[in-house]
Amino acid sequence: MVGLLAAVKPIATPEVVWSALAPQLVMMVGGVLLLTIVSLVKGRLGRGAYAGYTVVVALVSLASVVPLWRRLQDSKGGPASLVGGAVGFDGYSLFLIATMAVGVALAALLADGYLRREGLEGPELYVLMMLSAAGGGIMASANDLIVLFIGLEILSISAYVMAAMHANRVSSQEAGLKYFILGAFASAFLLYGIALLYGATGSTNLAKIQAFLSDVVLVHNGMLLGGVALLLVGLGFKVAAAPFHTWTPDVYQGAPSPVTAFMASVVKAAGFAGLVRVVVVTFDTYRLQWKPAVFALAALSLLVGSLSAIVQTNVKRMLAYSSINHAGFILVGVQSGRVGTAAVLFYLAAYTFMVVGSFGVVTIVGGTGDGRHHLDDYKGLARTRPLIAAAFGVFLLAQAGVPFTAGFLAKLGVIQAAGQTHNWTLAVIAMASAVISAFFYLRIVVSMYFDDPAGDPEVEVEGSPLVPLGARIALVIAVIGTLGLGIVPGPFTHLADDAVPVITAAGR
Amino acid sequence: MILALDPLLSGDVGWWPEVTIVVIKVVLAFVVLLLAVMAMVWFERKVHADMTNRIGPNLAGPFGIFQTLADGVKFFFKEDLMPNRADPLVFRLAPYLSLVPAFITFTVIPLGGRFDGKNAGEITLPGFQKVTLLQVADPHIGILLVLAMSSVAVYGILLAGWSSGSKYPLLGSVRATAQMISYEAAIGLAVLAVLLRTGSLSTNAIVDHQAGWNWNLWTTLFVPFVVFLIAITAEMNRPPFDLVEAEQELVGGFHTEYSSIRFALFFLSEFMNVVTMSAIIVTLFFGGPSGPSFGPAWLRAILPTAWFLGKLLVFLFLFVSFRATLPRLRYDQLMDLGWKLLIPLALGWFLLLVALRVAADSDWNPFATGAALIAGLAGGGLLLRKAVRTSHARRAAEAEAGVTL
Amino acid sequence: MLAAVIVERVVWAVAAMIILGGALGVIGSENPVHSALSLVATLFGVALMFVLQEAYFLAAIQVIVYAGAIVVLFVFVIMLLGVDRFEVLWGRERALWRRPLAVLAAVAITVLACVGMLATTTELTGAPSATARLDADNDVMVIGRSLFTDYVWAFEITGVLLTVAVVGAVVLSRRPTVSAIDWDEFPVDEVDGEDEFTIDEPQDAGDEPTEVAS
Amino acid sequence: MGYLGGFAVTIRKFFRHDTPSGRVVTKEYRAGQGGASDQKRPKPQRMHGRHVLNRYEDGMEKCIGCELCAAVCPARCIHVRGADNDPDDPTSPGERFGFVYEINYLRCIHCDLCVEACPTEAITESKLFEFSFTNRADAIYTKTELVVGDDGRPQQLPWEDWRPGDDEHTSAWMRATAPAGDDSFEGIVAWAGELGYGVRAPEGGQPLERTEAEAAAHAGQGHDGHDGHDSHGGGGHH
Amino acid sequence: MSQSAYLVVAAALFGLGAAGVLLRKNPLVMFMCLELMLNAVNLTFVSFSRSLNDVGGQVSVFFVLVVAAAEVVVGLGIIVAIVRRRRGASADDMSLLKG
Amino acid sequence: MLAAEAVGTAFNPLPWMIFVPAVGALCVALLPKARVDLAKLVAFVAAACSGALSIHLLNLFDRGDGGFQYVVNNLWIPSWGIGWRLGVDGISLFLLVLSGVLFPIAIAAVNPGHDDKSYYAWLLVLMAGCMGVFVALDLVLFFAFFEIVLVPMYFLIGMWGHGDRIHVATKFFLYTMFGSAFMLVGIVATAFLHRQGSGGPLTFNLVTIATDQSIGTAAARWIFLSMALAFAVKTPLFPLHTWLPDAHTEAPTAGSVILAGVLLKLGTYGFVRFGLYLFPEAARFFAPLLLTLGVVGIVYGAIVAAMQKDLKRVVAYSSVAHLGFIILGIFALNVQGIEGAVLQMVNHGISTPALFLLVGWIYERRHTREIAELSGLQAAAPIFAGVFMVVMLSSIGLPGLNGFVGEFLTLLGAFKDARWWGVVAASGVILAALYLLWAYQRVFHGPLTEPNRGFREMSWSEGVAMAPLVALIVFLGVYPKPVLERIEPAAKALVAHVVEHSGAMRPDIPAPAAASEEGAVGTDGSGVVGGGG
Repeated sequence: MVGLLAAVKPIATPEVVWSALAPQLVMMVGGVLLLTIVSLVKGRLGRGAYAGYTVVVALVSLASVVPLWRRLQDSKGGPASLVGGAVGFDGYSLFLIATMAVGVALAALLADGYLRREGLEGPELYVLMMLSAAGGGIMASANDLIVLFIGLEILSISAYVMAAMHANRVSSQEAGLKYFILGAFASAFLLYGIALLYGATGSTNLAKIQAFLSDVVLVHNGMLLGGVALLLVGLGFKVAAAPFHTWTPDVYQGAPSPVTAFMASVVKAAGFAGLVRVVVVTFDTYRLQWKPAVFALAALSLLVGSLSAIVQTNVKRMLAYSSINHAGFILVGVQSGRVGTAAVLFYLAAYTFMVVGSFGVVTIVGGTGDGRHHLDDYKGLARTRPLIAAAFGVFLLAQAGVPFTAGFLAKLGVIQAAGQTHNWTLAVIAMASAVISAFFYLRIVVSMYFDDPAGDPEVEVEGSPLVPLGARIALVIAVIGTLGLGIVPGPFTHLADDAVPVITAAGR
Repeated sequence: MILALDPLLSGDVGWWPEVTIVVIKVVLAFVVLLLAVMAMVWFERKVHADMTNRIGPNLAGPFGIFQTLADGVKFFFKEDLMPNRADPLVFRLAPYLSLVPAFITFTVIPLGGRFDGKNAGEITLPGFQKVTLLQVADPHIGILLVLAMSSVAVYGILLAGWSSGSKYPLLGSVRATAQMISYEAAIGLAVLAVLLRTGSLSTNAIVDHQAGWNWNLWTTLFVPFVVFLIAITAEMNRPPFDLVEAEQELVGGFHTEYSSIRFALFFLSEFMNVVTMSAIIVTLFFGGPSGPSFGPAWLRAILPTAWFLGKLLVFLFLFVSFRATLPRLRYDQLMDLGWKLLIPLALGWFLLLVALRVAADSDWNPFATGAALIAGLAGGGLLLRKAVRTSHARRAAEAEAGVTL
Repeated sequence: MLAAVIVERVVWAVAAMIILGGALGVIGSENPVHSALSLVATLFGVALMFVLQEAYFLAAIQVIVYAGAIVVLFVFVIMLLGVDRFEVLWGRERALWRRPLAVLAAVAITVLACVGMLATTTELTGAPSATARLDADNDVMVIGRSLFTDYVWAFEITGVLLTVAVVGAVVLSRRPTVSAIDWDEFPVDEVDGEDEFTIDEPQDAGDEPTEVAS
Repeated sequence: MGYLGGFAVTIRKFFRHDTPSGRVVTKEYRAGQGGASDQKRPKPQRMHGRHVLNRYEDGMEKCIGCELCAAVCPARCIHVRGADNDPDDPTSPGERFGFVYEINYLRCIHCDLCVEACPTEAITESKLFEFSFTNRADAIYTKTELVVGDDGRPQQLPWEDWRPGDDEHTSAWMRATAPAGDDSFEGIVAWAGELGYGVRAPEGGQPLERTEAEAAAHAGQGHDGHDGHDSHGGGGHH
Repeated sequence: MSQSAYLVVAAALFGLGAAGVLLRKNPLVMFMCLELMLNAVNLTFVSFSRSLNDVGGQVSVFFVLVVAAAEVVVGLGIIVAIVRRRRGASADDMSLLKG
Repeated sequence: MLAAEAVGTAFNPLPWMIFVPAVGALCVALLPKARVDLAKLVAFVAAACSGALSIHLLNLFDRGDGGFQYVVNNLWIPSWGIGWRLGVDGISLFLLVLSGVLFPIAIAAVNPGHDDKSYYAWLLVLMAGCMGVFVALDLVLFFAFFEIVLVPMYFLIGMWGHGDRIHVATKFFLYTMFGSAFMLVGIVATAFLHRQGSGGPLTFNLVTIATDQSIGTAAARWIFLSMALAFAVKTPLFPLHTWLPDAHTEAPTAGSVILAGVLLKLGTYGFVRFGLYLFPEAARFFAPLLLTLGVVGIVYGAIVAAMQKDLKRVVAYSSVAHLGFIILGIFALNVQGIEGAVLQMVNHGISTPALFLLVGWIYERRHTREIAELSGLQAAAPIFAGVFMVVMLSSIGLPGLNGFVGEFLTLLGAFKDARWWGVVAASGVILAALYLLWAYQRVFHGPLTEPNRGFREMSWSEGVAMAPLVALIVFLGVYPKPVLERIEPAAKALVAHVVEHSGAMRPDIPAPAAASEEGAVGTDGSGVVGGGG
């Protein structure tokens, strides 16, 4: 012990290719920078400045994806693993990061008007959004289970806080609490799964695990399968797949609406990012074992999501159940294994627009106090606010899967994926649930279009919800995205097809 | 395996001698510590009295030296009270939780042995012809053990306050918890600076590394020591950071409801903490038992211990003079000091040391590096200051606007 | 060496008892502070098992972080809020069928995990990493080296995680600026436990004079 | 260097006790053990010590058992029960007298509110604080112990450290102004004569605060103001 | 001594923690049960680390500790916010009464 | 043989027939609030342009060619093999023309009453969707158009309907969506099984898949079932017809017109194009089932229609019966049957909308459709009664009017290859005469009761709207050749395709392929199909 110091050899730290990490780093640095600026500037910046800043950061992150994508598709480039094998640099991660950046930008635009309306301070909300999205990006690009887990925690912890952010609504804080407890519960399962996988394979690095599994045939694979099962449980919680969905309605309902939009888009995308990369890609060799489990998750989510939503009268809650239903659809893609990843990616991209738009409308209609979410509150919206009603109609119909919207092609994509693996049962269940869910989307449409406003129409117009500029922009973008992905989907499906998840060992 | 904490045990000593030696060392250490604590109580009272124009204990024994003993006897025979609302189990448990960590910390402190760069504190046992250390154990994570125990020490106070089922103790213990947790960070950061120099967590190795006047005090450029000293004072809830028991506000704080031997245990643990923490300071920054060695063999054998005790005494005196001199801080001042001064300072200094180390390794110009670093640190400090001021200004504005609740 | 084995067995047994007893204490105590204390016991038991397995560094870190920070925070919050004498803080009374179900689930998890691991661990098949072997005497160094090579990315993003936690804590602990606006926002039957969430003022605040036990 | 200046002071004091009087402030007064100065320091004028129950000049008890003192006591340490006087042999003038009067000194905080509350000046506080007991029962002073003796002086219980002259400062001297708090009563006697003391002189005004003992000791020196030695020393940290 | 002994303890601890989360209603205790679960994971990691003679497991424990700390900070923050909010509301009621 | 060949003409009207109404819809939707009065004009112009294009197409159409003409073959979603593939043949030609004629008429004839802008916008979207369905040659594109028509129809019923419109609109939407949901699975399955069977790339090209016929028999039967379900709902085939009377009753008049005239044809057209063409063997296999359902529909529709008290419901149930005939014709699986079915589609698309228009006008005048409340209208409005008479007789199938030609051909086909069904179906003709004449008698004859005294005679604008329909009724009844000669090559080609790929012409002769299938119980004419692959 005497000569310890002398015995210390200099450590060869792994090389860091900063440029390849740019999308995540932009989000991280953007968040921390905002925090710093806010703490230094004595006078209040305009609240809009925060949202604008966040949008800019998200766009920069998005823009930084472009050259990386080019580099990736270049013949000399190609997927690689960075920072000592901890980060997977592939099209899949870039695609998801871009999707999440869009989600952040839209949610930030929504949040601006919301914070003004509710009289909340809020640079922290944007900070957390950016950091959370950075966590999502880390998850999407994780090449190591531990990195995945930490990314997940960054994502989730920010989300817990954001859900509990509305200091004047107890329901918001209760949502945060519920989300936190169940989220942490899920994390524990995930972590135990990671531990078991580590024990079974000797590493937490996905590339090493994959190599190990391809080299060795395990005689006793109980531990490995247990690990995968626990991973499924943990990530199932995150993506709100039944039967691990119980938190979703309460949390979605209680959380501030823009945050709900964020959770439904970014958090869900990140959860699926992890699910696909770990379960689908890494444990591809064990697909015969995990597929039935994912099948059950998907089928349950589809049915529970759609059936439970029918009886809801609270629109936010209904949308929460619908998000469970959508999780089921995406799980159909997951269940198809590697062939389904493109469909999953396309679905996530499409869903981002649809769901952010939907919750954007919910944000606006919710009114001060964020409490007007009953179906009756939407009565006659088409009279009082025709454009909002029209936008909401587009989002709802898109979620129902009406053609020429993003939702239809997203559903078609996962059904195709299921078809490719000849899993017709799941496809049929999915479509059946689509019909069921169409019912409750239509209920909202009925409220908006076919019912007369609850009170005097003139008064309603007076007191009708204000649409702040940010939300307006967000809704327009979301409508364009929803319809654009439905009418001109070619480029995006192409991107999704190119965004192949690849697990690369550290050497490359 | 787990007993490989002492060179003695790594040899082929055998099963029973092993246990015997360990037990003997533990008992010895305990006795020494208790004696030291008794002396410390007397020392504190006497010195404090002298500093405030008083006499101090002077009746029990010469110069009142047996005062502690007398007090102990008195405590022992006093009636033991427990409030009705107390949580009996925890109420009884708390004093021990407070005492044990203080003692465990002491076990990793090298009390003697020669540290001259050649033999790292090993002494040869007279009868055995075996080599051992003059410390109960030398785990290679020694300093972590110290930190662990200092963080566990919170429990005694916390639970004592809570379990009393009374207001003042609860307030005192809540204060204590916040205070101790806050200052632990500063302690850790200050210790990191030492570890950076030493490259080992073992207390023995740390002392050994300081042999030959190579004290961490100056190799870490003083600042960590200052931070550590202040933080450790707060960690022990010593004045001027004794808000935990602020008599004027809290009627004694967490131990208000304690009496008799249980109170004595708290009393004991507090002074034990003073002794052990002084010893830690000596170990970390002042080379522990190392020092000039001269004279005949017997003198050489006891000199290190003497050096150690001498250094220890300096710090004991320092702590007493703190108490005699400094007025108690207000609670927000306490927190501000910890969070806004000590922690940033310790962190910044640590970064500075790291950077200097890197610069030395990579053969950069040390002056340029140092200048750049100091500029960077100053910039960071200014930013922090600005942020703090901004926040104060905002709070003031909010208060003016009447935003309450 | 036999002695070492015996020591390990004995210590293992003691640690296991502490761990599981503590865990039962956490679940079973009515008083959250007792739960927290049981938790500390479990944590120490786990630290003991770490020591048994020569993970000294982790044992120390476990005590510092868990016992020294996390559980202290728990107890601190319990005291700060004065919520230490009653059980119902949140959530409605769980349906009765959930209790056996929960126990069943827990037992299932345990048994499955045990079976899975017992069936496998006798011939642990993992491929140990060639670069980072354990070294009980230098575990700090080995872990540190690993942290800055294989796990450097995880290490770095841990910084983000902590930032998030700090920002979150600050945001949450900020006092609300406006009064409540939605006490009746949701019908009672829609949100779990909305109506059950009642926090009584602590009954034991010491308004009554303390009687001296005699 | 402001912080370190304090250290200079304490360190200097550590080596040299340089009070204005040139001595340590501690006074040793161990009875009969011959300390440096076996005497107590004079108590501050308004010090609150243990209570006494006073009697009128004619020997009647002042206490009428109204229980106002018990009602006002924040520590709830006073227990009073009144009873009707025997018309033939009254204990106090008027209808009722304090039949039971107990003070629990384990709880008493010597706040003096009982004295303020008393309508008849029956309960007052002496300057005695050196009383300790070895069992809890002794801590409860009953009427037997509290009522002044036939000479009008407090009873000296075995565990109490009375010194000559201590028992002279027992009556309601500490009342700063008139009972109504109106300083227009200053200098006007507002209380009846007491057993052993007769009718006392009126209390001095605020600027003239001075105990009789001090007045005697420092006669002719004018007022020396506040000398601040309200502490009684003591070394223990706790 | 076989590593499986440790693993079994860990599994039992995990099960107990999970049961606690499901059984208890007090969120504070639920958090504690979550900590139990995380500790079980830690124990599992360390055991595997030893039997694989690989430091990765121990490093993972390190990260789990950090995550646990972060989680607790936020979770307790939420609880504090909730309780404070409730109290604040009752304070409002009182000020209403004062008129 | 039915291979798509791009006809190299400079101008291809097919995409424009879709785009023009779509753009028109956008224009109407974007009209400023102040100029709502322009909405009807813009809508009519857009619809009429599209309609004109369809009539122009009639002219351009190469009548001798049985294959697809004016084929557009662009990729829409390249990576999924989905294309923007359009084309027209004899079967879809007249349905296109029908749409092109009916929509302008519907727009011109009826005013919505409120929310004009959205009303016309939705109508134009509906038109674009219908046009798209009839020209789509890509499975997904077809499905997309097939589904998209739900949305405008849903809003039309829901916003401008009567009575329990919300319930009915939702019922309509869910019913049809329920059917098409399975069709989507079927379509995906078709594409993947085709890829698997043919080894080619993934494609949803109808012609390629139909030509290759590479899907296994059993799978094809399942897929056929899934698609048949969608079409059966849309058609509507007994017993999935329950949405139809409700929808007809509660829909606004224009909605009923379009619903009866065009939308119901989507189902029958789907049977022809995607049932027979894609899965000839399965179609042949399931023919008895569908024949039976069709015949049951004929009889049941007629009987129920006879018992209706609401005039509009009478017409609605008559639709059920008529569509039964169309199904009968289609699944007779011979040239006459199919020709007749297509012609009957056109006929039904002319006469039923005309009836709905007339009923709608009655409702506008009297605000009731109760047969019991109407009486002696002939006295009050003889021209109106006359027009009603003509249209009604066409619906009955009186020789000399168009209905006769279609029904005759259909029954001819049925007698040829599915005799017993034909026999039962023939009784439907009699029943149709029964209920329609009875209704006519009750409404127009009898005493002119007081409330009906003020019944207004047909106005000029109504007459202008009605004139082309009546003219067509008479023209097609007298001289159906121009229509039949364009249908015939396509029908022949289709029948040849079916014969080639199902192994036999007659359903009562088991095909070799079907015989080898396990569980393929022979159909003995009892109408019960056992097993099924």
